[in-house]
Amino acid sequence: MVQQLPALLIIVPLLTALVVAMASWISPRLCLPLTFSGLALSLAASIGVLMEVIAHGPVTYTMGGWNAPMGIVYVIDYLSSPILVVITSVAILNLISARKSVEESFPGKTGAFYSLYILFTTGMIGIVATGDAFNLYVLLEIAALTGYSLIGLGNDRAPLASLNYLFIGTIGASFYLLGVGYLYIATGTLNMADLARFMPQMADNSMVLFAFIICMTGLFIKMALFPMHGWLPNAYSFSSTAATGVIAPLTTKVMIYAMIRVGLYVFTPAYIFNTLHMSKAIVWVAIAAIVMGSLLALAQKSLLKMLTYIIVAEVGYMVGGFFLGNRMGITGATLHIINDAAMTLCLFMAAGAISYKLKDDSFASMKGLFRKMPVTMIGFGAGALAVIGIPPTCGFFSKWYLITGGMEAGQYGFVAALLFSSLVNAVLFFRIFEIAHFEPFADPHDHHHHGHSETVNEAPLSMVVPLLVVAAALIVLGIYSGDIVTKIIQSAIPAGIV
Amino acid sequence: MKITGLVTVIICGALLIFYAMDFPDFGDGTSPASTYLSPYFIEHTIEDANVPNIVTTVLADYRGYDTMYETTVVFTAGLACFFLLRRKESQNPPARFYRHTPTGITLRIEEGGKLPAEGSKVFMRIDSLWAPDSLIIKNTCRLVIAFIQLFALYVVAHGHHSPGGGFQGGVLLGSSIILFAISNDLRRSIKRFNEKTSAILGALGVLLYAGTGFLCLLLGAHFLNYKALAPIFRSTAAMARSHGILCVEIGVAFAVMAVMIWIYYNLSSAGKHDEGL
Amino acid sequence: MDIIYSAKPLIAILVSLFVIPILISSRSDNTREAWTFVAAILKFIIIASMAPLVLKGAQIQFTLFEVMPHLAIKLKVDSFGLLFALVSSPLWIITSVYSIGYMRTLKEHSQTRYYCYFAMSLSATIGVAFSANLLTLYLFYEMLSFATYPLVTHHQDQEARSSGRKYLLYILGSSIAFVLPAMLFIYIKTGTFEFVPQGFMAGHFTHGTLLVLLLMFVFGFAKAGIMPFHSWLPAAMVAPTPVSALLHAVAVVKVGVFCVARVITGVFGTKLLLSTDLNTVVCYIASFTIIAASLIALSQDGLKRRLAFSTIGQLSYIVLGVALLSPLAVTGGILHIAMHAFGKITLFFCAGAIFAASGIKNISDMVGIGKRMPITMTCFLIGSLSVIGLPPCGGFISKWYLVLGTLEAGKMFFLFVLLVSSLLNAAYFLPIVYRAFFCTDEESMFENTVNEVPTWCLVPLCITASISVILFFFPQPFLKLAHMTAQTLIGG
Amino acid sequence: MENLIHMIGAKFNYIAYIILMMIGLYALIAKNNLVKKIIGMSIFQTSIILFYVSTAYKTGKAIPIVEHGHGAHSVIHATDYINPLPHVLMLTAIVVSVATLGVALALAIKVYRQYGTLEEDDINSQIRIQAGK
Repeated sequence: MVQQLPALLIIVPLLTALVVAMASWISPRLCLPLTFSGLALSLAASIGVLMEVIAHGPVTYTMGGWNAPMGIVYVIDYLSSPILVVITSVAILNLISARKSVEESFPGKTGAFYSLYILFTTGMIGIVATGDAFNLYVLLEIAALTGYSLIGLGNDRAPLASLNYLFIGTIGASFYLLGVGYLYIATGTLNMADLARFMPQMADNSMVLFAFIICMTGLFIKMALFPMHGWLPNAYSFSSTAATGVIAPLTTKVMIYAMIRVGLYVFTPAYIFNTLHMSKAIVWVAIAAIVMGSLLALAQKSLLKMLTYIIVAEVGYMVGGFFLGNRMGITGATLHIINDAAMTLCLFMAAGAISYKLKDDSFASMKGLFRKMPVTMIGFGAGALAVIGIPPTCGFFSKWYLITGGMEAGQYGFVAALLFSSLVNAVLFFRIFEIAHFEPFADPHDHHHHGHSETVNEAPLSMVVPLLVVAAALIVLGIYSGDIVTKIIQSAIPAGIV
Repeated sequence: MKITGLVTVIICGALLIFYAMDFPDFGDGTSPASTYLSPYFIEHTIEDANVPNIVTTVLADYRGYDTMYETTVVFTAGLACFFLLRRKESQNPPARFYRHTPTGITLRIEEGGKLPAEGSKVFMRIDSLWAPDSLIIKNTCRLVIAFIQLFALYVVAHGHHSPGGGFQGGVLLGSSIILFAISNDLRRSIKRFNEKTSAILGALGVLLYAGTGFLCLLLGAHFLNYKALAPIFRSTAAMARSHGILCVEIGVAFAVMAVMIWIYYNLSSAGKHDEGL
Repeated sequence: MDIIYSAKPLIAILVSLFVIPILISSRSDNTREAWTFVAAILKFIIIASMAPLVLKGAQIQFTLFEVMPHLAIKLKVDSFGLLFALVSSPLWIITSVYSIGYMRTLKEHSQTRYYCYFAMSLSATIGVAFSANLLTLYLFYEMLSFATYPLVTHHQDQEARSSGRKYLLYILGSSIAFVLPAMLFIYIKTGTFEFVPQGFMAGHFTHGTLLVLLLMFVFGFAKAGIMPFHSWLPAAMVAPTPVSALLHAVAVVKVGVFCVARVITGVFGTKLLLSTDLNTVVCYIASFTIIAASLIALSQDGLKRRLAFSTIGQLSYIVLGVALLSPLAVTGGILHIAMHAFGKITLFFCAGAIFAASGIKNISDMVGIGKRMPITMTCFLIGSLSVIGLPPCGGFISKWYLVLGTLEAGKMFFLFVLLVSSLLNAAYFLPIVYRAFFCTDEESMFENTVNEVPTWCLVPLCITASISVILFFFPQPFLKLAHMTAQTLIGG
Repeated sequence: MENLIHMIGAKFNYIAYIILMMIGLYALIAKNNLVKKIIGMSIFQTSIILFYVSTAYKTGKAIPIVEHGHGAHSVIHATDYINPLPHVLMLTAIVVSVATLGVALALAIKVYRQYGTLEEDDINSQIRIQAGK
């Protein structure tokens, strides 16, 4: 059974999605339990694989019994296994949290929603687990298509935002496909490990150089690296919170994972960091992303929009960290994938609960929210602290590695950008806290004595409990980040990188 | 925007062409792409799966896992169109058109007006873009559809030996129904092949594919390793692969057919499933 | 030196955190406050129980999590940390008593929230005191910043909002902008964070880098209130008085100087600083703050604001003492943490009592108040004497050591600074007392009826005042701890 | 010069795909009408398919179906057939592009339902008017 886990991890959700799609026409009541159990099984499988990887090293699974490079293999190693757990847990937590708002927003289509939701998760799992460059493209498109449709059914402006996302996403994915094609005609193979084997003798091959440029450009577009971020804010803020809750934490992060995977295990670190002289330039792009993301976030007047620009800045963190090209930087980028997924999930879940209750997400509507929804705001606060980077939340530790990496690489611009964005984040969130805490201004003479009778407006339990779980996870991830780094991430980074 | 576009396009194009000059020549049989992996596929297809059509073997066996997701993509698209567009209209749509068959008079019935009885022989519900002279079209299509479907089945079944397979056959099957819908009208087509059928059949097709793979997994082999099905088919490993490929091709055909029809229904009527092309 | 591994420091920190759920769920105000007491007393008992061991020269250590390779969240109780913990934890008990009186008299809102964050602040304070490395210190430092924010902005009005903004901007901004990068830089170069008696910086940095790093720490720990990063403290005075009393005279601000002292002694090390003479820079900065703060205090009319500026000045005494790096000066500086704490908290309690009883905040309105509230104002006098540094109050002892320390270090300039500032201290405190008691009936702004605050408020300030006096006669165990600290840190 | 002409002659497949791709890209960037953009997107994707399939071609070789597959005694030579792998990959890519097209059209219909137009500047001005309210 253990050796089948890598397949079950992704096949179970796929089968579930199909069964849910059928069940929605026969007995809609079954959809939610089915969805939940499918994702739960997948989560269990991902945890099992993680244990297996920690205990015995990377796991390889040949699809159809064909060995690489003939067939498609799944390679679950130190890099992918933690991300898999993150994906499945994010999906399941957001599912619980989003249940109420799904039933409200998509009457008669909940089955289709759940089915698309699982397919999206399946795509994400596949991108992470696959060891085949072309298979990655197919799964990328599954995740993208489901993403477009989930985003497209939001408020009035969602379809146009989603259509723009679709155009840009298609360009990005096609660029990636083209890059894979270039690699294919240069080497004749599609398997990642096999491609990496060819790299040393391809160091001055212009096809490979162009493949690198175009692959990375494609992934940069998909992950919304500034200045290619244009699609993200609208797409994420106009869609339903049930959908954003899973798309926002995962899409960009998984794309960054894909970048790291393709960078480290296809083009090899020796090629990108030593042969090419682009990493410095890309780090500067990342710096621009961090600074601009933070500044644009400052200019926003609604919660979701602000969060989306924070995502843009966070993408800069990870891209910059990776292209620092040293162990610390890559460790930071990888750890930040995990942490940022948790942080973003926490914030978007809180935002989901808030907009579920208020039907609005402008700052102005958040007055007095600490009194009305104290528990939600505690969760939101935890997420905010993590984004700012306050210990012992996880955000502090990944930022720590990133800054250390920046200092080691002598990229003080990157260090300054990280600190700057931390400060801006502090301003951003405390602005919200102030509004939620102070307004409407209490009359100084009216020292009312209500105790806790004001918690009546709290979001439903199904939203609050997962939110608190994620909030607690932020701290747990922070406390155990030492273990995560030494036991998992350090082994994920090729030995050549110091 | 036009100028930006032009500049981007020219720069991109120039770069791409510049780098393309290092690529292998067109039709070069000695490039790495042709000499590294593909010889294995070509030389082992008969031995491994007993299927002469190498594309079919690679598609459904060596890289069968990709193809499963390809089918899933199709299904996803159908589901996405449904999710985005489908809406249940109230019983009284804005306006409907009826044709009084004996006289040929067309009636436009406004919202809330009294509608003719459902099974009325005299009044025929027509689309707003209805054209009366459709006798030739209707009958030709009626004649052709059967042949299209027969050919589609041949394409599905004969994918092992000639160009063809599940996708091509599925598209042909789907197009036959779409042709029916175009030549008659959407409502009549939905009556024969309704939305629920297409939705379930689409999922079922993918399920057939994934289920075959899962069956292999249950039988102890790796996912999609059709060799494990040998005891069920009572055949050699190679023949089991061949049969396995047929199973998944049928699944693909179902899925593609159903989804094509489903997408057509949703797109052509903007999700109302009432009037359409 | 004995090292004992025990979870006691962790329990001491957590005890106030664990009580928070109980506080939230308690139905009546009485149970809530009873639980606060339980936590406060437990905390004190646990901390006090560690004192005998530490006084014998042992160290108590506890490692929690290894959050990064070779870098753990680690607790350590040494004489310095214990001294600080021994100052703050009993004061929490006393402040809790005072809070009950103050908050109930003024019928403040959201009292549960108030007690919860108060408990959390104390956890963080003790955490800072028991931190064994820079990372743990930073963790609790930031936790304290956030835990005190809701307390500062307790009134939730426009004034609280702008003060809260200033508070966070200074405290959080400086720690993210200065302390964090400095820490990281040190970590990259040295690979360790552990506080050790002679520091771990030697041999890794150039002179200029050392200076920059030192200044980043001194200013980055803005809770120490070193100018120009001081103005959050007067702003924070909008908080309810118990908060100002415990947090902004003892816990928060002392955490700031504690951090500075820790970094100077445990990270940089005395030998390194003496050999490079960088400590003098810090001494000058501290001296400037001492004089400037005292001068500003003279011009303040709001009693709490005057106290705040006095605190800023007094904090720099401690920094000055530590930065002089002579054994006696360090002893004096560290002892001043304790002595000033008892003195200043008395003053704040008095200010709060005056406000609770009469609603008066400004000094100019307090003419003749001594006749109306004799006990309160007597305590105020004792507190003032302690802060000025006159016998028979504890403040005298610490200042005496400081003065001796300047002589020992041979830096007469700082002796002069200490003396001038003592005069200034007297100049801004004694007139208040004088005008409160000695005025003609026409000048008095009050009728001659005795109208003290409720007992809940009165008792605590009497206790702290008497402790201030007692400490003059029996300065142990604080003196012993300060001596030990100076010895281990400086080796003199 | 002769060299260049030779090169273009030998690599015209790449040039063809690049030109197609740029047409698609131009439409995606510069066109105002959403359906035209969708068409551009389709051309863009198709160009990549063309690229892949053209790399599979070997001059004068047979399509990848083994002749006399069953019962043949002769050995199969890989050099006799063109490369099957790109065809397989492109079958997937075609399906993906069709699926994307479907979803794009569905979204375009929704946009049309919302704003009554598919011209992007009209839609944007409508959004601006709404935001101004």
